[in-house]
Amino acid sequence: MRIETSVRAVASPAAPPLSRPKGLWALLVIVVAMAALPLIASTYTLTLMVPFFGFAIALLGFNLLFGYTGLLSFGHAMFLGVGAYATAVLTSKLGVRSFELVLLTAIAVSALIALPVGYLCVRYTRIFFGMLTLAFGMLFHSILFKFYGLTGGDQGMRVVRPLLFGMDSAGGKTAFLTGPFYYYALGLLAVLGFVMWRIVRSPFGLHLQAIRENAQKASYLGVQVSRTRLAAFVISAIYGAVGGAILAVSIGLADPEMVYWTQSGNLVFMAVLGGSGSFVGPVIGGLAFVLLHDSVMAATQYWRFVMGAILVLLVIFFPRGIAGIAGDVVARFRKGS
Amino acid sequence: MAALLAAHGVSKSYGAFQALRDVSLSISDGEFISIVGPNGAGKSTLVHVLTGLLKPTAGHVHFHGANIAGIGPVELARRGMARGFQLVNIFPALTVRETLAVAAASRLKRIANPFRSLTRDREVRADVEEVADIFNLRHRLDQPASALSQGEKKLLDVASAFALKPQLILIDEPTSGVSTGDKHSIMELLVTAARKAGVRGIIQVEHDMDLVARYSDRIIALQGGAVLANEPPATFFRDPALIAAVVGTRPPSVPHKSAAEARPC
Amino acid sequence: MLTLSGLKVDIGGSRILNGIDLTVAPGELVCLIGRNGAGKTTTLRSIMGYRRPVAGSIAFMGQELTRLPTFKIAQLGIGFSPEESEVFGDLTVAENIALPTWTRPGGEGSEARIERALTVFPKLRQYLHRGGMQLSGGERKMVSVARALALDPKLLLLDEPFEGLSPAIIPVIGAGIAAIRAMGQAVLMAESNVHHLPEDVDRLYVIERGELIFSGSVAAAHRDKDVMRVIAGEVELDPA
Amino acid sequence: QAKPVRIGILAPRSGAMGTVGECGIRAVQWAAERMNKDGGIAGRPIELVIEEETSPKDTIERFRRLVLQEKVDCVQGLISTGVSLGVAPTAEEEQALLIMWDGTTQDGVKEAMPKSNYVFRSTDNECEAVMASLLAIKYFKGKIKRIAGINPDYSYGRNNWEAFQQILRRAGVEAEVVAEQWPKVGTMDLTSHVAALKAAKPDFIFSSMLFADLPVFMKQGSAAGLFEGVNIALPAAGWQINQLKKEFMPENVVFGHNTLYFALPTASPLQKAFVDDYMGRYKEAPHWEADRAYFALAAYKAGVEAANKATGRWPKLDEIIAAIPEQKVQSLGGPGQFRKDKIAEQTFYQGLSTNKNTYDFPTLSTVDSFTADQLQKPPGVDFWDWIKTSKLPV
Amino acid sequence: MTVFLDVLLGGVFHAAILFLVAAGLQLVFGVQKIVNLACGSFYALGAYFGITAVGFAAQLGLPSILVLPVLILAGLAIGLVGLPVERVLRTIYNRDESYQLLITFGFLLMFQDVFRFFWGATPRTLDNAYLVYGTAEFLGVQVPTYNLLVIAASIAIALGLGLFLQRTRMGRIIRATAENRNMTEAMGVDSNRIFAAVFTVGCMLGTVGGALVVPASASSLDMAVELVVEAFAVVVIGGLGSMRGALAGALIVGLIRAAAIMVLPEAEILSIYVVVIAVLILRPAGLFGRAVA
Ligand SMILES: Nc1ncnc2c1ncn2[C@@H]1O[C@H](COP(=O)(O)OP(=O)(O)OP(=O)(O)O)[C@@H](O)[C@H]1O
Ligand SMILES: Nc1ncnc2c1ncn2[C@@H]1O[C@H](COP(=O)(O)OP(=O)(O)OP(=O)(O)O)[C@@H](O)[C@H]1O
Ligand SMILES: [Mg+2]
Ligand SMILES: [Mg+2]
Repeated sequence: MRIETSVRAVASPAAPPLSRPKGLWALLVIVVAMAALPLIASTYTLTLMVPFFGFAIALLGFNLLFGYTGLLSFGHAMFLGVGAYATAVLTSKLGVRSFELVLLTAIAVSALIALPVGYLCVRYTRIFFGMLTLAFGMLFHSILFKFYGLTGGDQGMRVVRPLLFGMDSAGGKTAFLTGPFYYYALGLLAVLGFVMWRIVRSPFGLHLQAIRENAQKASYLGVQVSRTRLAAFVISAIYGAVGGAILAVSIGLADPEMVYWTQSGNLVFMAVLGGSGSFVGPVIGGLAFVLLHDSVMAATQYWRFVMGAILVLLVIFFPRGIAGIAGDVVARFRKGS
Repeated sequence: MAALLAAHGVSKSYGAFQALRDVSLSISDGEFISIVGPNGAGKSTLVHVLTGLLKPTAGHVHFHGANIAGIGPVELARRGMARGFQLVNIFPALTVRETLAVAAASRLKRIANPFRSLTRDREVRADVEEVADIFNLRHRLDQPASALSQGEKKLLDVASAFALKPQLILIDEPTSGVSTGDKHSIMELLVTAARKAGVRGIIQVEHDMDLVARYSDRIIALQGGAVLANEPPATFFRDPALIAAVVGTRPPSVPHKSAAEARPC
Repeated sequence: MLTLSGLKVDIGGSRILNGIDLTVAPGELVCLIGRNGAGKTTTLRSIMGYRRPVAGSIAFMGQELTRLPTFKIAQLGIGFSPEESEVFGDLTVAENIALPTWTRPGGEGSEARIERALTVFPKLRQYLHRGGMQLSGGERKMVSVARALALDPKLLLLDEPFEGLSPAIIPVIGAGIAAIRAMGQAVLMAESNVHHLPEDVDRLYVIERGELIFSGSVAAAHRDKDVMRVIAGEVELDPA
Repeated sequence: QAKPVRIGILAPRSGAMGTVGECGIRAVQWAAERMNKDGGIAGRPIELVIEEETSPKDTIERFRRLVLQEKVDCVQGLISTGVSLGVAPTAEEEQALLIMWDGTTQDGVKEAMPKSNYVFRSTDNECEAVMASLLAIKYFKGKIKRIAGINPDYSYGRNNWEAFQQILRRAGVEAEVVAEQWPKVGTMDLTSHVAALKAAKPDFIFSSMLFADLPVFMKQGSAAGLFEGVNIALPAAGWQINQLKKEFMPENVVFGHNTLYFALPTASPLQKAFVDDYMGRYKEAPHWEADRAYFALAAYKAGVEAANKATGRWPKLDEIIAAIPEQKVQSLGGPGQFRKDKIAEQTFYQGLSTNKNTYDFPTLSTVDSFTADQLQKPPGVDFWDWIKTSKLPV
Repeated sequence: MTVFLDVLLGGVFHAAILFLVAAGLQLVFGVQKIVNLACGSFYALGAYFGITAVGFAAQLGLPSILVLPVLILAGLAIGLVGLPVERVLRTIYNRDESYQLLITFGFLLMFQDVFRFFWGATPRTLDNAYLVYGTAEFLGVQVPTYNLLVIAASIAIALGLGLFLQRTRMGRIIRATAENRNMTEAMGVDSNRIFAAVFTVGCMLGTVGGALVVPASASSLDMAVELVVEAFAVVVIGGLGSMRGALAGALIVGLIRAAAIMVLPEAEILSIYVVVIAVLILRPAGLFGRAVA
């Protein structure tokens, strides 16, 4: 056992703490901009925004683990899958079409799954945690694949269009996605974003950051390291499942590809792209990723290469992501004026 | 007087190597104890055992009458024992205020409700400010810990332990690597702070005999894992055997405490 | 043999060393003393090439070090014992000490070099087969200095060699350092504790906030009130 | 210059299915070029907009991009059933014409594409299993006592295996199932599977493996002597024809080429021209995905041109959709058409393999051909009911 | 009994290949503290390049009996791509691990298109190389001699690597560098070169693994991502950073899978995860891992 470890300057994923209200403002700006978007954007762009809302919610949860607690999950797509499959089972198998009920179920199920999984995973940190979550993600993937009588295997499960507040909407799916569901998902993002804001600024959030910075020291200050990490894990799983439910509705399908480990990699990509060191960074990253992915894929058949290269360059030159760059620009601007 | 912390016949082996042999000690209310000894004598091991981090191979440790073998740091903190570290141990990216709030929030059990606002919590804030004042850190409250000077980092480390309002505090070489000029001021502050914060006992491991002589009520010398001496400074520094084993050629330049001066806490 | 002139070093955008001029001649024991954060470690680490100066030069036996990578600097014959010891936990004490004889062969045989290091720290013989992880703080310090010695350096940089050592053995180490000098090696040590200064220091540099405020003999330093206030301290805490 | 007709193509280009998608893309490019030389579609040149088929989610987004952003007139493609089950309902909702190349394994189809207005489906993926089972009976009846299956672990593999067993039973072949293996798609080391199969001592092996897995299985099986004295049916072998080298391919295997057998002795001039061009250019043989791609484009062209003739102007979408079924289309592999319920009917080729040829992979020594109406369930019927009750053509 | 042996040999063959890749992963993690998600790409690269090299050798008229040495050489040669990749990784050595994980994820994505660009989307196979060494009778079981050669090669590499790291001076220097790079520099060690060498060797383990597997198998675009998962299972079971762990983990994964294929084919993949999770519950650091956190 090594007890006296020196504190080496390890660049933690989240640089400065968040006791500044900037994050909330930035989130508000995004939400308002998104609310106004239907006035100007094309239908296609709008259909891209719905998955973005799903990702954004999942990323808020992901970043509670990654940015605030310092735990990098490489299996987080699993919870997207939990939300998506919960939606599929409820809407198409059990005939429950109320989206509110779907969300509640997704939350309950993801929490139930996250408890034992998290219990095993949070005993580890750093890369070990990453590998473990990856292993669990893939376990879940192979279960989805294998029990195909239950899950539809590789073909996944259909998601029937849900009722929002008990109301059905007329018109085609595109109209639904870019109309009522767009605002519904955006509303969810706003509400859950605010809730997350409260969480990270609560004593609980502070303890998470203390754990990220120095878990040993935190425990001597009375912080229940494992239990607190587990709570963060469960919360992030719930956010993931809500995000997954939104994704499922926008795709119309829950399928095992959503859970494959490379999808978890994409979530990390988004978080870093936006900047995991700030509250809204990952949300911005989710937006940037969705748009980037769409245009690179349209531009070249070698889009994997381009996306990979972007990721490599990003990590090398802009590890603090878009939020970090924006922060620097703002700082320089202030200095200059 | 009831002992705050008591170790009875504690032994600890690392594999075949016995690092502690039948060590017994106790600290009573108001005492300041220094543990000294040559390198490898087992001092750090003893601190780990006393703070419940290592389970002794034999013997037991009681804090407030309850056995604390391996109870873990969180429970230890809850029961009122805090610990400082030999090397600086802080949260680099958190501000001083946040660092102190971590301890205050855990002491005040603020954690259960994840939606609770921290900024509006008066009790936590009062705690934070009180401790910051004691340690002269008020002007630094909103700076990240990494921006502090080495001395201030050490202070912050100890201050955060004080924010738990412990009854007993254990510190391993609190001033190692601190320059001569600052050592005394840090110790001075620590003792004053302990008095203000109602700490009832301090155990420190220290190599600097000046500090040992100046502040201790009692000195416990270890050698080869066994207790060599357990006596007040006045007699300790007169024993030629002890001087040869632990004090070295340069006797403390600071006058040691007389019995009348004792009870810093 | 070592000359620093006008050395300026920045860390994270702030000036940490602001024009250091310092020399060490063969066989000398030179001590750099100052309070915490004064820049002692930064000076030594700049010599070792871990930090690149923004201005100034570091010359060792006629060679400029500021552009050389650390390992080349070590190959030139500068041994380094860092402030946190940094003993290799995965290797035994014996392997720790033998390692520099593999990486910088030449001179006397490696046996002789190891033997010499162990004569300075005889206590280590008991621990030769213990893993680096299992040592106490003081033991690590000894291994670290012994390991630097085994490099067979012409110049030895010791960063707070006495930190964490029991006062009873400090004189022993002091004698060891004297023995090293007797073999013609020069020593530059950084220290924050005046009481640890060996008696036979040839020259003392006092550093304060990245600048040298004194250089001269120990006796001269004791006569200088300002210097004494910095190094021995009146009780006043970091006015920074 | 007439405004081009924009055709969106969705096909995999990477991953396990990349090779298959590539073949389809090459063929549709060839077809577009050739048709454009002849005046395109009703006088308008064809312009292809190619997007990659990946995961269901991303492919749905690509589909929406083609329809909403690129404003294509028709989307064609799709190979994976998992993906097509996601895209097809989207096409219905977007009211966009989608003609699928492939990707209709039974499960979920009923549910996801109950009654299609805008989606034209390919023939059922199970056709090849049905045909292989029939040929197995035709050629090896009496020698099938102990059957073993090694099939990819997803719906396609499961249905193939199940269909094979059912058909055997209907034909009165009482065979014992001695082993079943379900390697995951992408498993590149099948030595243990081979050993387990070998241990079961089957006299007939049925494998619907595809992608790189099939050549690997054949290679490892042949190295371990698995195929000695064992008859084999490989309904989907044609998809990997170029990788199935003679060195490890036993002869007289029931070898499925689906809707395109590149070396068909009675091939049409169209097929001959295509195969020659393809083999000359890419140094490998084309397989059925080429035919599917060609068929989709040709069916669209036929529909548009028929409607154009009827109305005398460029037809509206619903007119095109109405016109496509029942148009006889000459595709690469032979004639085909869409049924009224928008399901394709094409010609299937299988037969026993031989290594006596000039290629480095097997060809067919006997070519059996069936039309889809013999292999495919009729409109509105459940596949499994149909298997149990239909009159099978053997 | 022969059945058992047959399946067992299949499992060991699989384990031999897995071990090579996992050993590369472990070596790089052990020294550079980088979990290399691109290890699967190196494996695929070795496979593709092996095919090209064997084709080239055939054109030169080399006898087919040389296929094994040609493949090993090809694997070693293409493993040199580790050098430029390491140059890129070098820029972020002192960053948080998550960034290192991500950058290798980026490489994984890039490599997939590199393969497609050079070798096309069609899987490649080596036609007649598998049986050049014939088949061997092994306790009544017929196995391709090639499989036995690969198993032997893998064992030799395992032993060689283990002895090298534990017993030689260079091995100790590498371990010291792994632990504290700055300090070995101060002992005169050019740690950049050590890192480059170690990463390249780690890469070569992957490429050689890929090259060796290809006669028995095929190269395909999805082999990289698929393998990563299995290699990770090996590493989690064996304990991150431990060479012995890689060996034990590879054997366990190979054998469990083989056993499942024989006894319960349905559980082929699940069985591996069940073991992973069981190990985690019982021995959180893996069988040979050091205590974590
Ligand atoms: N994990 C371990 N395994 C084996 N021996 C150990 C282990 N930890 C410590 N030791 C040995 O136990 C002895 C006591 O160590 P300890 O750290 O308690 O000494 P210490 O009195 O604090 O010394 P120092 O003043 O040098 O810090 C030392 O000789 C050390 O080498
Ligand atoms: N990695 C770093 N990042 C930021 N600042 C640093 C870093 N290293 C050193 N500093 C700053 O540089 C100054 C000089 O530090 P240095 O370590 O050289 O002091 P020192 O004289 O060795 O002190 P000590 O006696 O505490 O060892 C200090 O103010 C310190 O905070
Ligand atoms: Mg100690
Ligand atoms: Mg220093």
